[in-house]
Amino acid sequence: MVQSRDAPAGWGEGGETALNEATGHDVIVLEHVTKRFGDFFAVHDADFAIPHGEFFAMLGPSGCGKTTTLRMIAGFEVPTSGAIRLEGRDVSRVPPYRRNVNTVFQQYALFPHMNVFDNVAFGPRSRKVPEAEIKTRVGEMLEIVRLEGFAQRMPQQLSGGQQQRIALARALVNFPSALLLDEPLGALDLKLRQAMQIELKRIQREVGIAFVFVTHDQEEALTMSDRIAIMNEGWVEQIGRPEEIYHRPETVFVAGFIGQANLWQTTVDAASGDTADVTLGERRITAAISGRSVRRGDPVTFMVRPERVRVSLDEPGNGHQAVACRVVDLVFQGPVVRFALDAAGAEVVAHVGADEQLPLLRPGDAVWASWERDAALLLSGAAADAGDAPTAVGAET
Amino acid sequence: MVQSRDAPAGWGEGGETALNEATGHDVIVLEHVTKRFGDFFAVHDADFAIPHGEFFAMLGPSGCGKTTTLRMIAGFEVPTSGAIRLEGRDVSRVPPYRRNVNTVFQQYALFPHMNVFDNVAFGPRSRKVPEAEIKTRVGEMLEIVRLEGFAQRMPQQLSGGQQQRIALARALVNFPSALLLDEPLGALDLKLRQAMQIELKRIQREVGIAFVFVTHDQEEALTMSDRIAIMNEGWVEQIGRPEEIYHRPETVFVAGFIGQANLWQTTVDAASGDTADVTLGERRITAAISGRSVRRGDPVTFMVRPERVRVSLDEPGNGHQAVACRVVDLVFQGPVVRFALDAAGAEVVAHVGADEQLPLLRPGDAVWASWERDAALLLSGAAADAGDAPTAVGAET
Amino acid sequence: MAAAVGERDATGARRGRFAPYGLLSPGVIWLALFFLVPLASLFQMSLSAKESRFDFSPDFSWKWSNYSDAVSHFSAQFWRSFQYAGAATLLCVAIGYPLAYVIAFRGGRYRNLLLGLVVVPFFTSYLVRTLAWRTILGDDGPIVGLLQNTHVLPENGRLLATGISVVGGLTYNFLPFMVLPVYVALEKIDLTLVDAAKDLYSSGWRAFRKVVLPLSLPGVFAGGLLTFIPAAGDSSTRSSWVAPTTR
Amino acid sequence: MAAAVGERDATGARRGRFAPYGLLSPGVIWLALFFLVPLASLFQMSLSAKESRFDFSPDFSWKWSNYSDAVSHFSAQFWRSFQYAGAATLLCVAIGYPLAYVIAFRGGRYRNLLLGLVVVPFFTSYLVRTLAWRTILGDDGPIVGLLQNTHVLPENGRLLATGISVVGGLTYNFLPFMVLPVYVALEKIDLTLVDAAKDLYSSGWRAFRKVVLPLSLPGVFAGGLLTFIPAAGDSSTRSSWVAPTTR
Repeated sequence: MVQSRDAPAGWGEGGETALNEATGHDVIVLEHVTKRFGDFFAVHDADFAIPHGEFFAMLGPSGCGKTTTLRMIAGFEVPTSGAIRLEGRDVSRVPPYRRNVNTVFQQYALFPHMNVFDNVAFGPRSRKVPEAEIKTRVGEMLEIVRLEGFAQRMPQQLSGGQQQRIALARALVNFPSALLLDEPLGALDLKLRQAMQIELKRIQREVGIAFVFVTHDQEEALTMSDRIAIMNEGWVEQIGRPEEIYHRPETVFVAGFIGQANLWQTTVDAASGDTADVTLGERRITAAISGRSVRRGDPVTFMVRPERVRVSLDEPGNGHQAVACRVVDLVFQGPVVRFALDAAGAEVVAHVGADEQLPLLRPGDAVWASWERDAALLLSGAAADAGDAPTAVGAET
Repeated sequence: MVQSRDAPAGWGEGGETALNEATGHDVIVLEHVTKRFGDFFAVHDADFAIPHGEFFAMLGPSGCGKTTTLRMIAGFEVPTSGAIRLEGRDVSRVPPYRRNVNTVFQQYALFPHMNVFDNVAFGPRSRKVPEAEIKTRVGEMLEIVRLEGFAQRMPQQLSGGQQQRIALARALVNFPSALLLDEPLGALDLKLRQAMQIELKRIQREVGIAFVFVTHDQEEALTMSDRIAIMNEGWVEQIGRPEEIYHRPETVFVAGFIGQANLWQTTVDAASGDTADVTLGERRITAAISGRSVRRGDPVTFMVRPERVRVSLDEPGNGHQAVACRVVDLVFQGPVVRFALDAAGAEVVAHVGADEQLPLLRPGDAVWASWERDAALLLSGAAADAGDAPTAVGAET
Repeated sequence: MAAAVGERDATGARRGRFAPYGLLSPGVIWLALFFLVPLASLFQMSLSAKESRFDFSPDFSWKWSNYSDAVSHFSAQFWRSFQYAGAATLLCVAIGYPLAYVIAFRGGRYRNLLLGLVVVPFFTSYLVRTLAWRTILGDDGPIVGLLQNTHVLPENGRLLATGISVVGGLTYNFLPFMVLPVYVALEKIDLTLVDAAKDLYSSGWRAFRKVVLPLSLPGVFAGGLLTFIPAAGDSSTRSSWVAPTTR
Repeated sequence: MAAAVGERDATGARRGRFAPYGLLSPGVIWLALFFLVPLASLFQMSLSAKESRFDFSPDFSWKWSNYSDAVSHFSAQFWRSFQYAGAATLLCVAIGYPLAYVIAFRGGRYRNLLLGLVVVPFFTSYLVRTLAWRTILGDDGPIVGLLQNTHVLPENGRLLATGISVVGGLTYNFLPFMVLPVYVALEKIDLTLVDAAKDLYSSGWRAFRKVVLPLSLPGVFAGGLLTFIPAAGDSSTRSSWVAPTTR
């Protein structure tokens, strides 16, 4: 039945297809999906949808359940409860070889005893597509991944990046409804990874189907995706566009995992709608609330990104929130100088660019740390909730 | 003889010792050291000195010769030509067990069949130090690395960071003239790496001897070192403080390897002392020369760091150098938005911070890319010399 | 890390350049002393003219006719050896491949235990094992009695000292030599290849035929050699299994 | 990547939970059929009263006295077996440890070749090997003649069928069982540990004594077991090596 649907439609190479435009809605829907291994919950109640043509990232630390989620969509794992819908059809218990999604595996999993052509032709041959059509399709796919002359090579003769592209072609040749990628760039070195990020985006635009990829690299997720789902310990913490997630994290974990953040635990002095007042040092500061709403006395975490923090000798004027600090340490990091400041016991980290003119500062000097009002955010819950994300140290950008 | 020198001095735990201050000069000197393996030159003519008490990094990509250099200092390799001096004495052909330097190995190389105490005591026992003194010294060292209670543990019972500290203690207990560290943080995960960076700096300050460490991670080298030697294909390309190397790279390779850089190949129109004129787009631009001097007609590479490039709709005023560009792509990267611009065929990358107010730009819009005069630099040689560092893509910061 | 590896390799290459053949010496000496010398001696003996097999006087005479004599006198025995060994090898594949497959892919953490169980009988002495089998399969033993009573065997049929027993004995003795290389070949197969095949619309059986089987063939081939060659040599000397009538 | 591994492990654990004992079946069946059944049969036979060793009638009678008879009649043979096996094991350590050391640490890329050379003689048939050795070491062979001529052996001395030849034969036959586990133990030792010891002021010899030797002892122990146990079983049956006078 998979065959009967895609063979005529076959999304070809020209972006969005008639099928995708016709159906319009989401290609993959997870409905309260939970996966348990024994006593261990790998995925808790994942509930989201991925529309046609979206570049969707699942991001999180090791063991957060992102790979398990991908494997459930692919069909290698069966959800303990909940349902997975693929183009509207419940496929939760359908084996992988009857689902019209294809996977690009982390180590590519090219068949070492077959040449590139046979590797790419494996899927269509399984589905008994005529050899003549297979030949055309494989040729087209090798063109899309720009490896036209490589059909007769063996996988071992290819570089990592070329193997990666063959793995892409092998998946795309089947005209899947969505492509699943498991840490697609994890096995490549830095330079190649950056080149493949651009290449992947280009191919995704060209074929126009949804790409769902799993990564633990927040920079990769920010750079490539239309939307990101941040996962932690089996829970989906937040889903949104990269800008939303970076600028308006909803949980302390997300704030610490995406980029670096100054996170101070405090309690709410007064709450009013979207904002609340807290006390930092001796100052009462008002900031927007992100995520769950809070009430007076609730523990909250005050967040401000290090690159938004200004360091100055004089107290800045209005429109800025400021705390008095002492310089603890300054470390040259290239594009920025990292200031570690001490604000009455709380550590403040500021990243100061090379073109901000600053007097020569030494450890011990008294300075003001300030930020624009819209740079600050209040997150419900204490920083300790973030587990392994200690205060003011997030993942590197 | 090693023993007779350090036993009385024994730099103890109190920072600079009498010995270091008295001798004053360099602890390690490499004099035109070359190492060949068959036809392969691992190290070409390395010629530099490391003073007492310095935190010195050797940084470079895989196979650049940095580890071979370290192993020659440690005594595991013998230089093909040139000499290595340790506190003035030529040790080029002295076996490792007769040199007063100690190494912290990449995977720590703790003896798995000995407990922590016996591991740390291994060196002093080899040198027949009395057991009573060993006991005191080991205790002191475990205190310095803050693992006092762990003497009876086996290495397998320790976490990666704890093993790292024991390896440090095992090396430092011998009061070496210098400590050599081979990718000391490579085996740790990101969070632990950041914590150990701070810890290593603290220990180095406490014991006051020279630390020489090898890394391929430019961020680590920038953050931790007093001086950095950048190596490439066996050559030492530049030695200097982190700021010098970042802001005034002397070769195209260094510019591309440390941080990210816009690198444009061009030729010199006119040269005068420290500056030279080149033509970018239709504009003649004057910039400072770094590294070898150039003459009219020489190929040069114009460099400007992406975080120094401003993007604006109007041409900026004087004091700024500017080129007209078209927006190719913009990618959200968290602290900055990465603009890929096209300046008459040359790619310009700009990193624009979140607090620089910018109108909403789309691919195709006409903009100006500008930078302050002191942000630009001319490097002799073409960007192609940089080998694997393609234009405008350096290592990530 | 990659740097360290690369540079260590360079060191290794250097060591190899300085002492390339000298390093071979322990193995070469061992081989010469305990393999080539006996082999050469045997070869010399094979070309000598002798009155009896137990006469060790060196009466060397380039007597190549010994070989033609051996072939013409013992061709039936040679042929039968090959037949027995071939049958035993096929049986070893038929039993050993599924066994190795189950251990490699379904064994989980019991893998090494299961492999150990396959090998452990071979740590008992060859003589003890043979003696035990004679008891079980002997003309008066329980199996023959049962088979005769159920008329699977004729009234005076036997199991020991028949062609079947030779093949069975060879199969039994060489099965581990088939299981181990096949296991090694299977164990090396990346299981994500099977996932990939299934992802590409292949059922489990097709994934086996197209991916697992081709990738394990080198192991089957190695196992076949390890089984066939010594089995061919052994089957002719395995007198305790062979009946007087088939000898 | 770590995530993927962790999650696959979890899958493995689940599979293990659903089919824990069933998976053991191929190994258990194999073990039962080819090891336990013969062993049980042998045990039964050992408690039976029989007129002759070749009488297979099931005359079972819990005859425990068979054991005390065996010990009292054959205690000298038992004792000699243990002595021979012990001597052979010690010889195997003395020869096998340096051999394994050289292969593991100086073998470079020839390692597997050298290991192969150690094992390859054992792919020739046991009978052929023994026959070849009889030719070389026989009373009329070249070695005995040489040794007699140089008066290392007395005029009527022999090599074959003496206690020395038994120990030599056992050593020869079981050496690979010593070399392989010692090699595996040595090969697992991280060479940077030796670098670390040298860095910590140890000479090469001290580094060997303090680091390499202690870490390889489990291999020596395993090799000793693998050598001693079958050697003890074999030495009593190795009649072709043993002289009538020592039997």
